[in-house]
Amino acid sequence: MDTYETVLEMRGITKVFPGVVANDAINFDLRKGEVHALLGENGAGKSTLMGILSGVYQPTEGSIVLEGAPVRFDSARDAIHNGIGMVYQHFMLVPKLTVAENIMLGIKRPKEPLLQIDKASEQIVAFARTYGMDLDPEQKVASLTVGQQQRVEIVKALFRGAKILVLDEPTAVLTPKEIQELFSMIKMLTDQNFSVIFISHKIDEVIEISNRISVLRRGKLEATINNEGVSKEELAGLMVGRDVSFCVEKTPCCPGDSVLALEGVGLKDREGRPLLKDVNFEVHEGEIFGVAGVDGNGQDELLEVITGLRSASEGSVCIVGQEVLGKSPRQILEMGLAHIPADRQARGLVLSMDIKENFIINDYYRSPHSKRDIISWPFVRKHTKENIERFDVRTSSIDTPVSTLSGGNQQKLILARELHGKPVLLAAMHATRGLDVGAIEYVHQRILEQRAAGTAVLYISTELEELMSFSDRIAVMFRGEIMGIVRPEEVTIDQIGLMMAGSIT
Amino acid sequence: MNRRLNTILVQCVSITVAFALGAVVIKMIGISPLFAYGALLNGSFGSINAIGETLVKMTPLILTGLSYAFAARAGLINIGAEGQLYVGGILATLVGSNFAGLPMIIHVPFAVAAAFAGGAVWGGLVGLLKVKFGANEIITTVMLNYIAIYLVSFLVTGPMKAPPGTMPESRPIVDSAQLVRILPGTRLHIGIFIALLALLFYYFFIFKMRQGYEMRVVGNNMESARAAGMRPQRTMVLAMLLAGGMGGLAGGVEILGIQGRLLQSFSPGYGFDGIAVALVGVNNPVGIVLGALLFGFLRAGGNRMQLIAQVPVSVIYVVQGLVITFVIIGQNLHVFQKVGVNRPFRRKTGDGPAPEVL
Amino acid sequence: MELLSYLLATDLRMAAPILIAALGLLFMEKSGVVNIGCEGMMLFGTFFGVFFARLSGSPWIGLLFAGMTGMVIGLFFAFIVVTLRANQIVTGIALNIIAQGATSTLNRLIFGVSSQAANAPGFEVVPIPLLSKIPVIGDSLFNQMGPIYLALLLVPLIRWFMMKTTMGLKIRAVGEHPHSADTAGINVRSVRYGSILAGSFLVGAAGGFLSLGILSLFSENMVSGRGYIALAVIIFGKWNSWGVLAAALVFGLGDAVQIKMQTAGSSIPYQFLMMLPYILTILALSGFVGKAESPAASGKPFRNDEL
Amino acid sequence: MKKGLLLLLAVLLFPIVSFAEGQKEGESSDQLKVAALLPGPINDGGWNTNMYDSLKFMEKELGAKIAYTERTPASDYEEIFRGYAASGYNIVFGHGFEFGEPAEKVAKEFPDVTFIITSTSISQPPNLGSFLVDDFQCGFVQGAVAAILSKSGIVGYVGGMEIPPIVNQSKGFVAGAKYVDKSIDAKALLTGSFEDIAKAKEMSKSLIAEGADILVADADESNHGVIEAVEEAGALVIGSSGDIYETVPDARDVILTSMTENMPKGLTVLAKSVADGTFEAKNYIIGLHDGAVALAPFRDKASLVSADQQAQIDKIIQDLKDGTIDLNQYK
Repeated sequence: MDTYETVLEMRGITKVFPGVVANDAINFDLRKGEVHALLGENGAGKSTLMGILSGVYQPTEGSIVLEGAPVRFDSARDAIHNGIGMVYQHFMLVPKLTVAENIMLGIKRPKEPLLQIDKASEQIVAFARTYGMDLDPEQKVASLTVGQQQRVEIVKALFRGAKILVLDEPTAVLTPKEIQELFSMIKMLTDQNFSVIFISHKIDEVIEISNRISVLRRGKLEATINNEGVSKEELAGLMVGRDVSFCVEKTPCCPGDSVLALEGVGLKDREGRPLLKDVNFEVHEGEIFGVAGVDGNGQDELLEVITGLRSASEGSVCIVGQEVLGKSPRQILEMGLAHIPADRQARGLVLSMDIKENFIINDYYRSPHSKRDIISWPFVRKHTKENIERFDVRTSSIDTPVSTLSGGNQQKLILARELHGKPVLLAAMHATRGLDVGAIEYVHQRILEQRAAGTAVLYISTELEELMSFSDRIAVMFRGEIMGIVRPEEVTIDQIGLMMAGSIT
Repeated sequence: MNRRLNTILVQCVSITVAFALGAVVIKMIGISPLFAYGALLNGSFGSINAIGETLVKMTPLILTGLSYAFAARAGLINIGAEGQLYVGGILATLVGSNFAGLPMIIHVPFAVAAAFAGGAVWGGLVGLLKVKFGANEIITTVMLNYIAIYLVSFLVTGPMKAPPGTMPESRPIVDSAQLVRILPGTRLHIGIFIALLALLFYYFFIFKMRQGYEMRVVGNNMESARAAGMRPQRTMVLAMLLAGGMGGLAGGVEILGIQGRLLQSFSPGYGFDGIAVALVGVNNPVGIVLGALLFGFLRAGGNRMQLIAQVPVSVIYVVQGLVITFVIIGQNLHVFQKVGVNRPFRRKTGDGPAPEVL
Repeated sequence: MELLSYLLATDLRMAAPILIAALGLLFMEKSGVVNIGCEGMMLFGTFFGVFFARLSGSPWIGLLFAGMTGMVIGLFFAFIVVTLRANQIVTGIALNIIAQGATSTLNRLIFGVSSQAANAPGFEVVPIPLLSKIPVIGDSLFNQMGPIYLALLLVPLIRWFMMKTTMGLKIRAVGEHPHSADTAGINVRSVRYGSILAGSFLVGAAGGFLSLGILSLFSENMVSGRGYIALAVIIFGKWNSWGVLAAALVFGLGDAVQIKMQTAGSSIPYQFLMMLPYILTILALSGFVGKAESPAASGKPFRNDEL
Repeated sequence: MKKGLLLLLAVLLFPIVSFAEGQKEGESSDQLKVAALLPGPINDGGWNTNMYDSLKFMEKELGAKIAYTERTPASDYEEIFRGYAASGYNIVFGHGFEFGEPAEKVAKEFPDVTFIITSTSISQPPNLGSFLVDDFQCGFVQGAVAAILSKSGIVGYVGGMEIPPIVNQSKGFVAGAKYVDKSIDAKALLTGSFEDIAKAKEMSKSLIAEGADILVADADESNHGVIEAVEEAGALVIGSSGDIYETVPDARDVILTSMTENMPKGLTVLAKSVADGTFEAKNYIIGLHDGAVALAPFRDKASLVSADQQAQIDKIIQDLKDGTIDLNQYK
């Protein structure tokens, strides 16, 4: 092993938030020209660690050493001046401003109070070229594709003289093709001696791109290993703390008659760009129908159409033979739909309201929950108590606001709400996202119970392993189209990956 | 529980600070603060009549406070209570100054209902503009306040002017529509019960009825509300209707119970005080009563301060303004002590009523 | 022609204080701050404008101090809404109440109670040679008081500042997407403090111009609603200084026309003409006069511990 | 935390208490106590100042203890009347017609307190009377004077809110002008507010732009606006309800004259009659005849008035006094 030049060292970093230890004595170092992956589940403490590195937070304990000299970042500005460039998962670009304006934003040029945007634009274009990237500085960021926006973010960071690039979940929103472009860009940058911290919870990508891998779990650093012949299982084990096999125990499925049937469903956005194109499939009783695909390929729209939050511009959607297009979300819920939304906090719960109030959100208006517009709280309390015990939501009382519950318990509350009455159809999206392994298994068990009980399950996820092991059939979506419907036992993950990238098998 | 106690304490401190500063101002104009505040207390609680006056002032304040609170529950900011109050006044007058000879048992409820309806229209309009055209409710309500005030001024100098037609005032409210005075020697009238009923209704509606539950859900997280099959737009319009109605009621009781006829600028700013009332009372029924008590006390006692201690009205405005300011400051001091951040990175969710402005 | 020239002149005069105040508000709005307290800030400006103009004997000094007063109030406002993250609307309302009381109190403390309103040297009309000789527009545009010329110059100036300078870019970014600005190393709070202070200076000066330009005296509550109109002007002008100018002129014209109509003995009740600006604003907000697009983060307090 | 707050609370109460010291109360039982309710601020240089001066005058003349409430909110008229009556004031003035109705209510409750309402004609024995300045007459004289002295043949009147005294005076103004010369163009405008001075100024300017060379200012606070306009645009102003030559000395070079309603005198006479028990609960109208209303001398501007113009003016005033001109035909 030849000697490495260490550019960055984070020593014994501890960050305590009221109630949580987000980072616990973490040591992390970065070498010149390497890609160092930070692997861990959501909530493992990756973002906090990077928050500290980028000056958003100050560590409770520990120090940062940059090229041998200890530094202290009190603000994002300090970090930037020290050559650290963050590219956040949710891009930090101002949609209404142009590319050039976004890149120039906040660059300190005491000598020049004027923007001189044209001059700047030329510089930017030239600069981007040197890294083989094309940018139109005049364009408003709002009109760019996700991939382009990410490129702007990277140029923005480099233009500020970043030597260390931090990419937070950069692939979450990219298509496989875009991912490959990103990866080649990263390689090119590291060849020019830039150092990259690659934050992800996707094992394969980490293995593909990084030189070294540090695994975080529950705020602690599990291990830092060279990326030479490490196996997925090994990493997964580190991530979740014990060896997990990626196959869920389940009985062979015995599909009954069709519950959910989509025929030629299409949807266009305001500009008339297609969001869903001729979607056809059926989900049967006692079957788990998985939907794979990179985020933003129409899964959200698909779910919104089925739940009635949006109405499709063409085609038909039937639940047990009844057309649902044009029906209101409530009418559809009343047809026996259970809905586990992608973002439980944004769409599933009302964080500032308490457990019982969240529990009745679908039924509050009908007897026995309420009679003649008046809610009968005694019944609601009783009913809520029973069910949150059944679904083992850990809480001191049903009067506590759900914002105080852990992510797992919040999701269990949603399960309790959606599954306590026998639904005919369960439409779930990212049902296990951001949960710890225990909770994930719990969710899986509950959904399998439903399957056994004959419920038809539509299960949308971006986690291929999960889908492969969990679903009876998998539809792969790309750009709003179903590229194909396969049985997990008949295909490999790679084949599905190809379909996710748009090639029909 | 402890936190609640704490907030109450903070409120008290804030209010004391305001009065302390007020004392300085009063001192500046050469009057003994103790004497002035003595008059303030005496004028608000010193005698049966004083207490009566405080209650009289509380009546519209409770209602305008409810007006703000109703909208706030659905995540809307209603600055329009003043305007709704004026329109309520117009309608109350139209009904109250006509239909002479109706039995009181019918005429009073009729007039009060009219006031409610008037305000509801003025408020509902805001709701409609919001959901149909996305017109920001804060500005529309501010604008509608002015429109309502000029409307009244036009009506009393024009169409509704009382014959023979020299004075800018409507015909008087006929006896059968006037709110009965209940405490001899004071102006305390049954309006206070209307206000308390409204308060009761607010509590019942928000916490016991499904529409109220819908309002709270919509106000806290519109997305979840839609996913659960609610109709946020309807709910918001309903909230503004009720908010407006409450404002209208305030105008109604003021006209039917105190003024006896429609006059130009008959409200001394009850609508705006109502915002502060709801703010001090954090939209909670009991809190609103206390808030109304505070400002009723200031208004009733303020008159006395001017009457006995010769404290100019302008100084009383200062004290009122200071009270509101320091209550706001008090409620936000917690930003200095980092509490309640139990998730390191809060993601942007629809959580919590964060009504955007403009 | 005569009439037109007259209308233009009156319009410009009546529009000027609203315009200046609105330009001030524009700074705050662009950085995502809404100030309903504009009315109160102006009132403070009117009083201290007169006060210092008397002391110094120069309306310009008075105007300057009117602006400074605005800034002091602005600092107070900024502390509450930026540092304490309090509700901007309610704070503004409180500010208005205080201003009404404080100015009246000070007026009596300082100038005592007399039927002689506290007056001060006002601004003189400064005709611009040659230009003021142009028929019609000449007399109305180039035969005005100094501050009016300045106000008109401010319009392109502020536009340029917002679009072409780094500071302007920062302000726009903070108003649109504070978190991006924050991660780009911009101190969101200080930018907002800055915008509020700069804006408050103009708002205060607007008050000063009302009491030293339009008139040359202070009288209690003399702002009478112009602060709210300024707020309306911003929306109507779609957060763009040219638009603001146009809107201010439209509303000023409303006044001018209304006066003209009364002199001409029109029968339309003045109340309706008074309502006009407010109705127009509502229409503008409802998109009937072209959808007004406010800065995205407008009115939202900023906390940098969430992403 | 909580302890700290409590401590703070204690500390804060300190200034309130510390500033405390006994308020001297020059209370002698037989002293006449007079109070007034004002619609606006005492320093408006018009209507409200008039009452303020009257109170001061009574203090001087009758040694009365005086008190007043400014900007009285409509919702509190009744209550404040009651307040003064209850706290031992012998006379309570309501300065404006709008105070009439609540006064009538309260008067019943306090038979031994006298209530006097201005600019209205109500009365309610035994203890409520009213005091009316003949606004129409004032306006008539102002109109006549303006018409006689105007060179342009255009004269203007700027009033405030649309309320009886203003409306009447404006009508009188037009009538007076027309009485002198049918062809005269007399424009009467209302700003709709007493506070919006800027508006009053613009209106005056526009009137002058129209060619008016003499303006009547009758808008209380807003008079300042009218006077400024006149100063800038070079015209002359006639004051109302008080001698602006005295109250606004800075503007003397544009002040033609004023209609002086000697309210202080008139009201003090009434107050005295209350004190010695000769007060009657009726409507006291003051006008030219009893000398309480008069046309102020032209002073600096006397040179502008020719002998026969002066004679013409005197004649009109005389005819009004002895009723040769019956104003009712113009109302």
